Amino acid sequence: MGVFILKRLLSAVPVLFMVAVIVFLVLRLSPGDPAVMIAGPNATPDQLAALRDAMGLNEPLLTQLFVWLGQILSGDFGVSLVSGQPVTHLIMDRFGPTLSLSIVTLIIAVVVAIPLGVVAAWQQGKLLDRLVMAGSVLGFSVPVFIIGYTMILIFARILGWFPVQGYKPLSDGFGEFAIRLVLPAVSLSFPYIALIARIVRTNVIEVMNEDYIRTARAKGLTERGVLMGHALGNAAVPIITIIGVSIAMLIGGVVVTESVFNIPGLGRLVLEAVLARDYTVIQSVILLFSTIYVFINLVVDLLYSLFDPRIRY
Amino acid sequence: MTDIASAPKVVLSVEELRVDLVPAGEKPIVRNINFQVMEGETVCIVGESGSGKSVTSMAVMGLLPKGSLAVTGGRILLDGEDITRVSATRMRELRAAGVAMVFQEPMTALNPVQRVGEQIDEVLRLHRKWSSAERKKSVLDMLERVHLPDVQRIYRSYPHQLSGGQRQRIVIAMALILRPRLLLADEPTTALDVTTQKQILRLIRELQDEERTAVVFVTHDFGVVSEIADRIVVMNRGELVETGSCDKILSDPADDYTRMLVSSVPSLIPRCGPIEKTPKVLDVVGLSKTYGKKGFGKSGNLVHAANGVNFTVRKGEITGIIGESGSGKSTVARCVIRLTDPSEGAVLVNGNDIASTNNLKAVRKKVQYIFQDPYRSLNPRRTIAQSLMEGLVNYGMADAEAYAKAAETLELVGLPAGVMGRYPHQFSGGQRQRIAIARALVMKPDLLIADEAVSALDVSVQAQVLDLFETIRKRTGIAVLFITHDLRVAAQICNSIVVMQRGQVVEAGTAADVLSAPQHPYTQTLIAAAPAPGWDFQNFRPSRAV
Amino acid sequence: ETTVTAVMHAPLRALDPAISSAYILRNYAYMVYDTLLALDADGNIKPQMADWAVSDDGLTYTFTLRDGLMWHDGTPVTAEDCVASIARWDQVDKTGQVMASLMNDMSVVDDKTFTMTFSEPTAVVLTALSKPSGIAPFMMPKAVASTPVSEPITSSIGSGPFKFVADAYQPGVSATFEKFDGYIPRDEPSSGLAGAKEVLVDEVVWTTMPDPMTAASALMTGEIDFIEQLPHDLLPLVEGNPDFQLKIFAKQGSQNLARMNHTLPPFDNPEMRKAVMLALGQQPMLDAQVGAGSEYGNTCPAVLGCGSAYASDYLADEIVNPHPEAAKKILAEQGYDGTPILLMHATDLANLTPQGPVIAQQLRDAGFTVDMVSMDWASVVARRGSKATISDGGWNMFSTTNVLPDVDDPIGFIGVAAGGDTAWFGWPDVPEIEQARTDFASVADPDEAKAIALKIDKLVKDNGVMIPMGEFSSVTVASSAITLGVDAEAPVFWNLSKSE
Amino acid sequence: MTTPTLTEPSVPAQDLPEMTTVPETGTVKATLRAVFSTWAARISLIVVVLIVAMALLAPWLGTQDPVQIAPGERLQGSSLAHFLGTDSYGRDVYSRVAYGARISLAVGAGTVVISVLLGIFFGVLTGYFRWADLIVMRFMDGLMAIPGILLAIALVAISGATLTTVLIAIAVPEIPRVARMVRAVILGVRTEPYVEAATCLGTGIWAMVWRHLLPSTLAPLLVQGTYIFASAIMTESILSFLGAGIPPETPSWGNMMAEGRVYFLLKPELILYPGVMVSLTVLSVNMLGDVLRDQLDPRMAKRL
Ligand SMILES: Nc1ncnc2c1ncn2[C@@H]1O[C@H](COP(=O)(O)OP(=O)(O)OP(=O)(O)O)[C@@H](O)[C@H]1O
Ligand SMILES: Nc1ncnc2c1ncn2[C@@H]1O[C@H](COP(=O)(O)OP(=O)(O)OP(=O)(O)O)[C@@H](O)[C@H]1O
Ligand SMILES: [Mg+2]
Ligand SMILES: [Mg+2]
Repeated sequence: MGVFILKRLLSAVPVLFMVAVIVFLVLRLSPGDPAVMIAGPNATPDQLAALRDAMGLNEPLLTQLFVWLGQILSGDFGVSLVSGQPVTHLIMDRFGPTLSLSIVTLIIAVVVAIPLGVVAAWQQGKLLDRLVMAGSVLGFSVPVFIIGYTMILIFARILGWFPVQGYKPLSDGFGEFAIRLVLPAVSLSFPYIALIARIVRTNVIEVMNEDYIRTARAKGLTERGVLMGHALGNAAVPIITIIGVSIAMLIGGVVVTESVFNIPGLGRLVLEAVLARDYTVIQSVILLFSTIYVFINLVVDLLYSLFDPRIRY
Repeated sequence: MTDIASAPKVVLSVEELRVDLVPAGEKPIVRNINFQVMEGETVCIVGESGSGKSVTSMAVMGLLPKGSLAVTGGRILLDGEDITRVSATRMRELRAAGVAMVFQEPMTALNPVQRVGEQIDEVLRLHRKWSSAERKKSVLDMLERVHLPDVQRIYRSYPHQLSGGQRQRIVIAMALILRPRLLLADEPTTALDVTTQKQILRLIRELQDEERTAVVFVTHDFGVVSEIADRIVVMNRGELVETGSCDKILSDPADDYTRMLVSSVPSLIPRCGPIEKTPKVLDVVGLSKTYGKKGFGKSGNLVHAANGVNFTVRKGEITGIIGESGSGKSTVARCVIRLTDPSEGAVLVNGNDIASTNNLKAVRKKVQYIFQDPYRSLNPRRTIAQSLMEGLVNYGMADAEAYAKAAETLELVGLPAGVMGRYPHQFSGGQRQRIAIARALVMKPDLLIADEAVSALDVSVQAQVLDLFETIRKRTGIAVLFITHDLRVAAQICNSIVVMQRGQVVEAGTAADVLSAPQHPYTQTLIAAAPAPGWDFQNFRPSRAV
Repeated sequence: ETTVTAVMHAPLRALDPAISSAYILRNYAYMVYDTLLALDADGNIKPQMADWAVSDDGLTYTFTLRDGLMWHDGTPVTAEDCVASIARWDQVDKTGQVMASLMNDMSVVDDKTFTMTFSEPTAVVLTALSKPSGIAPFMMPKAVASTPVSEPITSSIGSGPFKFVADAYQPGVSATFEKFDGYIPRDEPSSGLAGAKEVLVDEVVWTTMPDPMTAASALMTGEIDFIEQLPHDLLPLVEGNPDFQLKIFAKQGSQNLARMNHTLPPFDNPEMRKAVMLALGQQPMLDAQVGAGSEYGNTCPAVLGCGSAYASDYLADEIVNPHPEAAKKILAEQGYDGTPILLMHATDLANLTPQGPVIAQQLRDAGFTVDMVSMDWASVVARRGSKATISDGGWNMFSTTNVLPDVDDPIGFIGVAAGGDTAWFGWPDVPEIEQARTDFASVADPDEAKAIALKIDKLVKDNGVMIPMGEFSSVTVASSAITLGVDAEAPVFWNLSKSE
Repeated sequence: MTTPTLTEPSVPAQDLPEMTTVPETGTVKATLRAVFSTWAARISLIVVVLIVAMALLAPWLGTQDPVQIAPGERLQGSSLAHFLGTDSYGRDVYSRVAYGARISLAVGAGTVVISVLLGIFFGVLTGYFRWADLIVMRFMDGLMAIPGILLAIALVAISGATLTTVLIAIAVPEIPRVARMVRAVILGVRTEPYVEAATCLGTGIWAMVWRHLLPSTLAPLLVQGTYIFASAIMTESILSFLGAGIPPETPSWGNMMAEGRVYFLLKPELILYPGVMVSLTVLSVNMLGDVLRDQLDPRMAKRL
């Protein structure tokens, strides 16, 4: 297992290297640069040139790439070209909100989707199943921002149960923290509930045709016992896979939710950075996302062996 | 076989049972089934695949798939209680406690992600209000009783860590732990090799004697039947054909169908003589195959699947390879057609070594392979015509000509050319295997490799397919490498036999020599383990040769 | 403890008011820094940190700092600090550069006094030092002000009425200001940016809300107190509700402008520029931006703004109303061959988004073929700097907005500059305009100045240097608990109070 | 059934009783029959056909120029002139919904086509030709590791907001997902006896891929395809929301919803109309996908 983890971590290196190069090139190929954005409309060409020089943007592309890669390897992510703050500092600042939002969303999605999927599988072909499945299709055919607005309207404006927006770190108290995350997490979880519930249903149905399910029934287990005790555990691998995929997708999905609910997270940071061409920030955040992605994949693979003893590394 | 001392008590009584599709089809799936099982008695249900054996036993368990099958008539009395009328809760109580079932596939009957001990424990948890220590003790006792070694370790093992035989014992332990009145065993040994099968059969009998459990044993293997049955129920196409004592059915079947079925069981007596004068089509010299990963930290798990194997097949000869599961039979066969690259040795086909050639296309024109599973060896999305023509077209034949050839060959194996437009799932297992054979024959190969080509088939169908091989060999003079684990089958059609154990050839010779006078101890155990060696089914009498 | 939470129009991400003309930086600077001079509500120049005296020959200005000025770190404000601050600022600001070009010397006399000496008599020094917007001259400690302009400052020590809470600062998310107890307001009543800057709350928090819908909802649930600019289409949500007040700060209005590239065909041809001017009309643009017939939009033919002293009616009808037929006629005369006009359209800024489609539609109505290219503002900014041909990444036309305080000054307003290569994007080359602007810088007499300004207005229109596309005002919405402060060129938080 | 005419009957011909009753699967006719066998499927098919017709026939459905703006008539309710009212530029909402079908279907279908074709290519490459696995899959992993939305925003920033760019931007992140799935299926199928049987019959690489490997990816591709279809339409909307979508001039359901969001409280129809169209489309495409999947999945056929 140790060897496996080591191998996986090593194999992540070329992946991350590629991400770094792709992102670097994509950014440098895009029109606009941070100097123009910062200097504003009245800047003279001299000022621009000076600014570009100060930012190191006048170096040849390849030099810039290697300088950047070298910095990363030495753990230096540079400073934001726009705000002048260290990128590490900016990311640390924004990481908490995104992490909390993602985790809470995922928990909600999993907690809701699995029972829904199991119930749908159990009632396969019946009305309840049809409803759950139609609902799940709708779940990914309504844009996140519209779900968000609707939640705000109902639960914040009309019922007044939750605040409209904002984020408080856990250090401000659990209540403060939780109450602000409910609406964003619930609205963000819709498409993931839909996705996960579908996968759960398909796989549980598949597993329910297996011989050992018949064995379980022959023991005198109730249908519920069969579903929860035997079917779900065996459907775990594809379910974990889709949860892993969901996390990867979440990273993109948070941008919108963070905007709608005014959560100061990484998604917004990187979006604003793109619009301002704040290269150092974009590069570092995307590299961070990719690292997380690689890490999640590793965790998913390790989880496989937890849920399925046949899988050993 | 067992003598029943006191007045025998009826445990199970099936009366006029009828099972129908939901919604009802044209004809009930199972109808007019009547039989009784006494305490301590073993009743075998036999019949071809699809005859309704499983459906009948499922009905007794109350486990008919909801929404597709249902009992629509008759009664099933378990100790006088009609289980077709009891509530779902009562039925759950009865399961395991009153009636327990052992399923066919030991590989799949256990939940792969739970420790086997816990799976047995679950039965007790459901039906007994015991403390966990009591339960654990009881489970371990049970594991001992089914003769499992090192029960503590087994208790903690996952199914994939156990062998097939061990898993089947676990399933039996699970069925018996509550001392049920009735044990239903649906083909419990079909997937096991003969040696393991023999042990399991003995085990069931042993336990039955202790507990006086009534046993319903579903099988299509007459060898097994002849060994364990007190009485036999014969089914055909959902109907009960005949019931009677074991002796009566085997030696004097009343019904034509029963006669046909019993006489289809191949004899253990070798029928074919050796072939010597013809040229060698295949000559395997010192063939070895080692599986396993090279690379760091991996050298430990090398598998020597084949090790210095030598044998020949001559024109017009059928050479059998026998041996228990995992002995390397398929590996050798795959090396011969280069589906697997041999690690060492030479494979001479018509005198040319193909072990290292790169021109596989030329090899494959001369050698053809028939796979064990006729369903999976045909692409479900392609018509029979497409499958049959594939090889010919690959070697450049025009479509029309290939079609004609395919039709001709299909008729050779006894199927009408009119079915060429159909898909594999529209055929029965035996028909599919004929198609697979036709697909190989259409290439006019010099050598045909049949890897367990009849193992998945019913005895009656098996008999037909074996006949087909025989006929083809006679007509085309083809050389056949015939792999099987069934000694009866080998005895039926092989001219010579190679016995393999753990990748090595332990004995080789003419069929008559190997089967009638085995030299190697392994061959001897193999033959001793074959069920009912002493009965000549084809002639409804004890065999005289052994 | 009273806290006012305000949603500003843009996130605060940098802290150097001299390096960028972003309005949010200017607003930040008004919180933290103070200016030497300031404009009052009527546009008169008033002393703020300093009073001034002019020598009789009009060549030397002496500035004297008032008493009690203190940096946020507690040290007193000195003349040296101010000289360093001006020296940094006059390198980057247009008006500042004009001032610097006329200045011979700037020197410290004593702790509270410094002088500026000019080569010729000029009033530009007062206009420059009281400049309310664009890059305004804010005073900083010498240590900070001696940072080169190419290097953004990160300190936030000023002498303004609010202290920046650096610990609570999250770039792009929120900025917190607390009352600076050491600030001594002037005695005169507050007027515009001049007079007393009295801080009546303890803390002001600026947050950014990327989504205006969310901001509106948060205002309605009382989570925030103040929205600097609520999109006009959302106003019906709060209009007529006694819990909220709507306020227009007249001086903070904006002007739309369309700009053509004078170096590329077809707009190297003045007749074609004329055709565009005729084709475009202001009302549809305003309708799309602030609502059909809304009171928040005003058509205005003046290049330098209708509220300014230099409002002009020249060519009013041609500028304000669309004349597609007249434009078509010109196109026919000039033999326009249907080559597409490449119009750049920014899609990520609320005020700019409607401009592209409206301009495109009007040009099409007048017979132009338009290739509208949608992109983000950063790409517009990058591409508009290109003088290449269209196929090599050049452009024909773009549009943007400027706040009114930036357009009413013919020197500072870059949109009227016409010095060819040195002019703003589009590079119009009209030497008369440049001459007029130089003249304007050196006249002291208001009437004379006005005459020059009107001449500039006419030249700009005649030459198609830029096309004014109407003025609109942003609407500030606040909870009724807030008593809003003065109407100034920037949103300011002094003299603003909140009742519990 | 015809009686077999055997020249030399070697084995008694099998009677094939059950054959006539087994429904055929896999053929076009059978598929169509299955599609029309349930109400839900029938309705879905009708909806899809109607929407496609709407897209194709948009100019002839009593629509106006969807790009023509009239800011003076913005945000009007239903009237004879504009029967679904007008949007914030005074454009006719009905016409935009109708023309929007073109763009949205193009985005959905285009993304599916691009990502599925390239996904199949890379999936087969890595699944069947193991040497390619190491290199190509690292590349795919890298692509997958970049958050899709951000990649899309960056691509749109580079090449400008055009339909093609947006399409590519949405499709590129899907390619590795499809490739992974195809690869997994092929890894499973390549050891199936029927593939080995084909090998024994001398079937070459390309014939093998075409005849035996690709068909088994069809069913899972259908499911994934319908999902990609839906998520492409969603992503397009989100890109518009973030200001990096299809040019606002061009009508698509996605950017109509994004543009209409400001009027969520004041004029929710602006979101509702395109929203309903999206949901209807996604729902019916999914439904059809499921039905077709059942038709293509041999396991379903076996269960009969
Ligand atoms: N769930 C079901 N739905 C419909 N038909 C079924 C179902 N299960 C079994 N059948 C049908 O019932 C008949 C009897 O099947 P059954 O499984 O009892 O055969 P069997 O005698 O056990 O055969 P085998 O030896 O192959 O196990 C078959 O024709 C089969 O197709
Ligand atoms: N691809 C493979 N990789 C590693 N080990 C293998 C592989 N294929 C077979 N083996 C091992 O080689 C040995 C011989 O296998 P083989 O399939 O030839 O046995 P067999 O005699 O055909 O058995 P059966 O009767 O079960 O088909 C077994 O131990 C098996 O586990
Ligand atoms: Mg059965
Ligand atoms: Mg084998």
